[in-house]
Amino acid sequence: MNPTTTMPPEPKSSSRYTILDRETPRLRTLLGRWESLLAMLFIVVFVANSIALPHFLDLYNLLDGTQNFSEKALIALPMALLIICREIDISVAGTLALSSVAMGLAKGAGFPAESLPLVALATGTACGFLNGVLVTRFALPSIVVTIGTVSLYRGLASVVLGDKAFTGYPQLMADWGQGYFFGIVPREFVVLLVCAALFAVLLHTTSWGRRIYAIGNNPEAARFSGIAVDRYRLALFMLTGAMASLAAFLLTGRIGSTRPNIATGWELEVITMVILGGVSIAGGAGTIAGVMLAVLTMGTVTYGLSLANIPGIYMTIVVGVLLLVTIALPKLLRMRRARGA
Amino acid sequence: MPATQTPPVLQLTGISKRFNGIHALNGVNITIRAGECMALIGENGAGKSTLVKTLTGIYRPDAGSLSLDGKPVTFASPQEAMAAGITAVHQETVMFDELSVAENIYVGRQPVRGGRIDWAQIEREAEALFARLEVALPVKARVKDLSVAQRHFVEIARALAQDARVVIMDEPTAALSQREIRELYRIIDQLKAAGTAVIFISHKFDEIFEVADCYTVLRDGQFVAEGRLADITEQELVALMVGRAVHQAYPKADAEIGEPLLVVQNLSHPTEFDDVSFTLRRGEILGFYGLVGAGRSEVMQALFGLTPGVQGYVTLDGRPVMARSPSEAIALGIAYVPEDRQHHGAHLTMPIQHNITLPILSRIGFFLRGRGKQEAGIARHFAEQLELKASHLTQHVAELSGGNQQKVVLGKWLATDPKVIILDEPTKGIDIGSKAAVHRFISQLVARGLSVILVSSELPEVLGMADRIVVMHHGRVQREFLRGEATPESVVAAASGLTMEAA
Amino acid sequence: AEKKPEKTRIAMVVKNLGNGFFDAAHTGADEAAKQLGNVEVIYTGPTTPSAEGQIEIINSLISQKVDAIVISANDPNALVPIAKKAMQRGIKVVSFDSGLAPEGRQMQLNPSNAELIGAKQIQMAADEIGGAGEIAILSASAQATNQNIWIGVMKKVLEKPEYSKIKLVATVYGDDQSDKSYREAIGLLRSHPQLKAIIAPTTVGIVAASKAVADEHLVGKVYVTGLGLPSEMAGHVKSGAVKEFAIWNPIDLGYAATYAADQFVKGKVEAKPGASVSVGRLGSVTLDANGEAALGPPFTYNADNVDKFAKLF
Amino acid sequence: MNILKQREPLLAAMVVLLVVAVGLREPAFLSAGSLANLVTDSTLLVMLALTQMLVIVTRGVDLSVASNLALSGMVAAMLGAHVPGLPLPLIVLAAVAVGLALGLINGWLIGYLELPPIVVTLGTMSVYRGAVFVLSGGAWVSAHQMPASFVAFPLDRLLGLPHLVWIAAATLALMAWIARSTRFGRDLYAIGNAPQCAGYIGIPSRKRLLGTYALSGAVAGLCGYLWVARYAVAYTEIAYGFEFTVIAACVIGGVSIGGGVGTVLGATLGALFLTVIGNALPVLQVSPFWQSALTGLVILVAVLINARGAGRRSRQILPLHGTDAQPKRSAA
Ligand SMILES: Nc1ncnc2c1ncn2[C@@H]1O[C@H](COP(=O)(O)OP(=O)(O)OP(=O)(O)O)[C@@H](O)[C@H]1O
Ligand SMILES: Nc1ncnc2c1ncn2[C@@H]1O[C@H](COP(=O)(O)OP(=O)(O)OP(=O)(O)O)[C@@H](O)[C@H]1O
Ligand SMILES: [Mg+2]
Ligand SMILES: [Mg+2]
Repeated sequence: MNPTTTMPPEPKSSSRYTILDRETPRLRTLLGRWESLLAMLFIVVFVANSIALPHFLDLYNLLDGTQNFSEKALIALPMALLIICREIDISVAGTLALSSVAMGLAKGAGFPAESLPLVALATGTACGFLNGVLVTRFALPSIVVTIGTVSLYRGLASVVLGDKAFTGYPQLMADWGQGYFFGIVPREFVVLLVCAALFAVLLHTTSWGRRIYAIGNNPEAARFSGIAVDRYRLALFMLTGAMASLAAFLLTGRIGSTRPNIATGWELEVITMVILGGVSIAGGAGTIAGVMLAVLTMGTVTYGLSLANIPGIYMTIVVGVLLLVTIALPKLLRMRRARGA
Repeated sequence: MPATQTPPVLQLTGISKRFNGIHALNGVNITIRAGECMALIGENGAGKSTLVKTLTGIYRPDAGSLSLDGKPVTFASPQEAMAAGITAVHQETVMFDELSVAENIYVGRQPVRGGRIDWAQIEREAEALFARLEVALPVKARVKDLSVAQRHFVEIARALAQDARVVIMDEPTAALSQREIRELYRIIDQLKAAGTAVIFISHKFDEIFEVADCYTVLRDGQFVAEGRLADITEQELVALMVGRAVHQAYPKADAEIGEPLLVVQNLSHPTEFDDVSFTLRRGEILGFYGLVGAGRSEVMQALFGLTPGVQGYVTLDGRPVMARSPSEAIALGIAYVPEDRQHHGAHLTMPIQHNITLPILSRIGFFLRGRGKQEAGIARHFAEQLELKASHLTQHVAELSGGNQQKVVLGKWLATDPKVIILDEPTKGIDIGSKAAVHRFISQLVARGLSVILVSSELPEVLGMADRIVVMHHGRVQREFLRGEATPESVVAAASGLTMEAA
Repeated sequence: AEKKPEKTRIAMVVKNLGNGFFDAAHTGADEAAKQLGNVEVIYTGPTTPSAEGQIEIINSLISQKVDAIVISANDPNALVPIAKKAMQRGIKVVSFDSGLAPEGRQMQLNPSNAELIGAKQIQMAADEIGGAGEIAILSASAQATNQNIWIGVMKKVLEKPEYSKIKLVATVYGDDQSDKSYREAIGLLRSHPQLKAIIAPTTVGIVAASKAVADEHLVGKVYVTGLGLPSEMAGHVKSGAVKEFAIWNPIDLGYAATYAADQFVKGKVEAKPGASVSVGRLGSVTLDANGEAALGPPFTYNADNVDKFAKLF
Repeated sequence: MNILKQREPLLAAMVVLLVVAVGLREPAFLSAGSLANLVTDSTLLVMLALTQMLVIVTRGVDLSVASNLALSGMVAAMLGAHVPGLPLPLIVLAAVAVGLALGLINGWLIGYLELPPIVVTLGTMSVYRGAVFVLSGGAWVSAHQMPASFVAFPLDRLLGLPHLVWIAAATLALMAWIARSTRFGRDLYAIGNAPQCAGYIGIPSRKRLLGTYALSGAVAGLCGYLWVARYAVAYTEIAYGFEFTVIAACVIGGVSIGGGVGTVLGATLGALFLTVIGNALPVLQVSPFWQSALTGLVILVAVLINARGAGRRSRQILPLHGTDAQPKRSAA
């Protein structure tokens, strides 16, 4: 609590070199930041959509549109932390399915409505725990582990459900999945914003967040610096599982039914959001603001396309191209500049 | 000994290289002659490694020209430099862990016969090469199973395998023991005799005077002086390099040595070390000497809680302790500055200031927002103490020169305010000026009542700084010397595993 | 501040795009639109058959304030909340082919009724194998609603005395992936050497099973039947692996569903049991207690007629 | 003892054991026809796993293979269907060319722009898949539209073995040669081991990466034709999600995701292992609802067995107790 004690109390020996506290801020570096680029992209897309699409600029529609990505974005938040930490979780959609099944089972067993989110949370966290244990205890790459566990989790969901479905969830869940605050703002979106704020605080202002960056930057050096690297990894996997189960709670509430193929293919969309958000797949870099901007941009693009009734598959093309262009363009420009200089 | 008249092989004119506005090299002119060994001298960050990378085609200079045998050349890629006969042993290890020793030497240019790589030939030639170097290495072994010193020889072998005109060695001795350094000198002599030009980069002046014929001094990316080593003294050279005089004597202040602080008894590990016992007193510098690979680092890492499966009895301040994780060790007041700064020490793409405060984050507080000033203050304090050369505290460590990176790592551990600080090769790759600063700093530490374990493979450093010296050999404590009784010969003998009578 | 477009806009939301069956239904929808005049058809659907994808699409359709949604649902329950929301905003919802739960739509138009479809498939299989022997079912995914209903019916039909010599030995799922369906079909042939017929009530499945039978040189020993599109099945009928298969006319189905939706938009009918809904050139259908109506029995295709229809759908 | 420490023999033993175990429960599985079918069934996965292995060895990953396969397959099918009389070799060549072109795009982005492979191929995976839809308009190409020779080729026999098997064997031989006996192949291992160091010693990393992804693409293109011909149908969704099966095969085969480690034999065995599982579960009449869970479990178990002892290596400084009294460690 008293950090001054860490400074040895002896006369300052002035160095031969002057070191500034921070880089002299330059507009160009600020504009060159990924978040600035994304923000500009978001604005461009938004304005273009407003001009081109008659139904786009309508508060009701826009807010309703957020439901299309809120649950995915909720998973993107912990996924960003994981990727910053040099790990990845392919099994999130499987975890989501299994959490949803667990809620269905609990509901069938007569659990009260209020306990269902806890059931989901427990299941998701357990799934994350298994991922984390396999990764940390056996020193396995997380992509390998989670390619295996995604089959396992979804498979277990299918074992429980077979060709049936769980339906008839309590009103409480529908309230959260489909409900609104003030009759207009979808609750899911509010949940997302609150979680994003929490994650941003966690990652950017706390020592935990700093350590996550440190681990992603150099896991060995982090271990040598007294960071319990494996504990952080395990915790992040569990957090990811927990957030996937929160998404399961909302999604199940929104659609009111559980089938084993619920949320199929979400893992790739979630990872795309995170990467588009400027989180480096090599670890150690990325911000929550970037991820949220990417989420909003992707959401706006897809919503715009669907308002124009362009088939979904074109969206995958657009999103793929967006991803490629946003990572390739800065590189190309830099190469161009280097050649020009 | 060849005279100045030998023809120039390689000539650099006005070479400049900038990184983000910083001149790493600024209009450097250098001439390199056949059959000569030229020492390239400069402080950390003077631009030596940058020069090496420019010569080997890894970087392209922003300005200036190269000429080989009088003809202008440009190297667009490392292959072109290699084809022109310029090879280098880089400061960073260039190794492919999963490939065999032989393949590591020939990788990228394996002989192909009948559409297939001729593995037999590669192994034969590698064996012949090692025979010529008089180094015994298993050519089929995978490199990841070699010791650090052995790896270095593989790198040297790679540089020699291609009959180069110019061989560059960027701090080749950093990981070698005395005996291995002798081997290296012999190899350099062989090269010179064969008419090869050698560029030798080192911060150790005894080595420079022993092996090199002439010198070139760089300071802040600029050419400062050149000449023959025969015509200059060490003091003058240092003054050229640093731009001022440096007191090189080991500033070992006679600190008051108190009661035992850290007592280690029968520390053992199934494969790494056995029955290691020693005592560290308050205010004492305990030197740990041994050949590279003697297991000193392993013992220290065990004390720091990094190694599972360690047995033994350790007390700190009379209380039994056995750190099971680094954070426990830090809390107990033990700090360990690792020797491998790239992998274990620094977070290269994090700001200097965040590197330094990383182990003490919990002391700064859970919420870091608004504590930037405090963090910067701590970072600045140690940066200034260690004479760090950087432009600002939020600069990424990757942008610093090797030696300055080491200073950041050092600062990070001093910031934990330890009772016992274990320095594993703290001056490896640090220039002479800064080395003196580090030594002065160590003295100040013990003067304040800290205890220091100084693991070093540099004999003068251990002899100059340590109150007592523990010598290890093959994972066991071979012998312990008091400050007065240690002589270079007796210490080296013990490190080589010779018994006391023989020493 | 929206000006309501004069045209009636009917959105056809299908299980997934790039599905020949629904493309044909689209043709029918366009036909209906043309006949009705003043109707615009928006043909849309997700890329992969998922309920979540359809929800997104309906969301945007609600935003666009279309007049009616005609949907083949990937999940009878999951789409109910969003469909309800659509109905609250005055959009008429008609489901066809694969239905929505009653509270989520005005009407469900079955291509035929499930009883007929199930019975038809068993009957085709029975005819091919001479009324006795082992049969197996290769379905789409275990979650496919209508497939599951038909399989249920088939199991019930098999209890009838005339089918007492036919034994259903396995039900497997190919997830509508050609390689998995193929592998499952091979698995059936392996583990049931006495197998006489495979019924695949899904187009990917019937195609894969036919190929597997041909590749295993079991043409003439094992017959494949089920539901498929003539254009996709023509080759396999020719190879002999399939003698006959069934499907209703998807063009008619799309036509009728669109026509019915327009009736709702125009307020000509109300969604209540017993109501009669006009479906243009196909006459009219009557809603049952569940708000469902059926067109007619599935049509059977064989070597004689498959080529003619292959050109259509 | 030593044999058990090596991955390949262990994996081979696991494959054989699995086949025998399934055979005990269901003897039909061991019939010659069934085993032959098993081999035939594994071919596409083996081919894709082999090229994926090379990609992973460079520390990369090619998530776009399945989409690439679908697009090349669709091109082949549409050529077959709409250009009557086009000779089969030309169609195959076209499929390979398309695959190659798509692979080159990946390779250029990854090699020359130095973008992270997982991100690039994640992007191209969506784009290529979408392109199939755009190209075909979402329509199927069905058996009767394809020429008979087009459909028959993969399973037609040459010297008693289907063409598919011959092609896979040729690919296997080619990859073994590349991985072991060419500079190209060895450079990939060097790049995977230490990307930056590879540059320092003059390995043309960009060209190598371009070549690797191009190879991966070309083989995916070839497999595209083989796939649509084998199953006699082409549509947008073919081989959807197959990239993960391919990666799983590599991982089971001991190819290290961290780069620099992987053998042709290992990848082949990994692919065989997954094929055996895929074929055994239906034959064993395991409930279809259990299949995915079991597959996941099996992958995890195989990976765990693979990983034994590969975790934290410790060095041996102390003299070994036993025969050798004097260690030979410090050889220098
Ligand atoms: N990749 C880089 N990006 C930015 N700056 C760099 C880079 N490489 C080197 N520098 C800067 O260039 C200068 C020269 O560095 P260089 O590595 O050549 O020093 P050096 O003389 O080899 O030092 P040392 O003795 O510590 O190895 C330093 O100021 C360093 O910070
Ligand atoms: N073969 C190897 N495999 C893995 N790590 C190694 C190997 N050789 C050396 N290292 C690591 O490299 C560093 C330097 O090793 P070094 O050869 O100096 O051995 P050491 O046991 O640390 O000896 P000492 O500190 O006594 O010189 C240590 O951190 C060690 O863990
Ligand atoms: Mg250097
Ligand atoms: Mg050491």
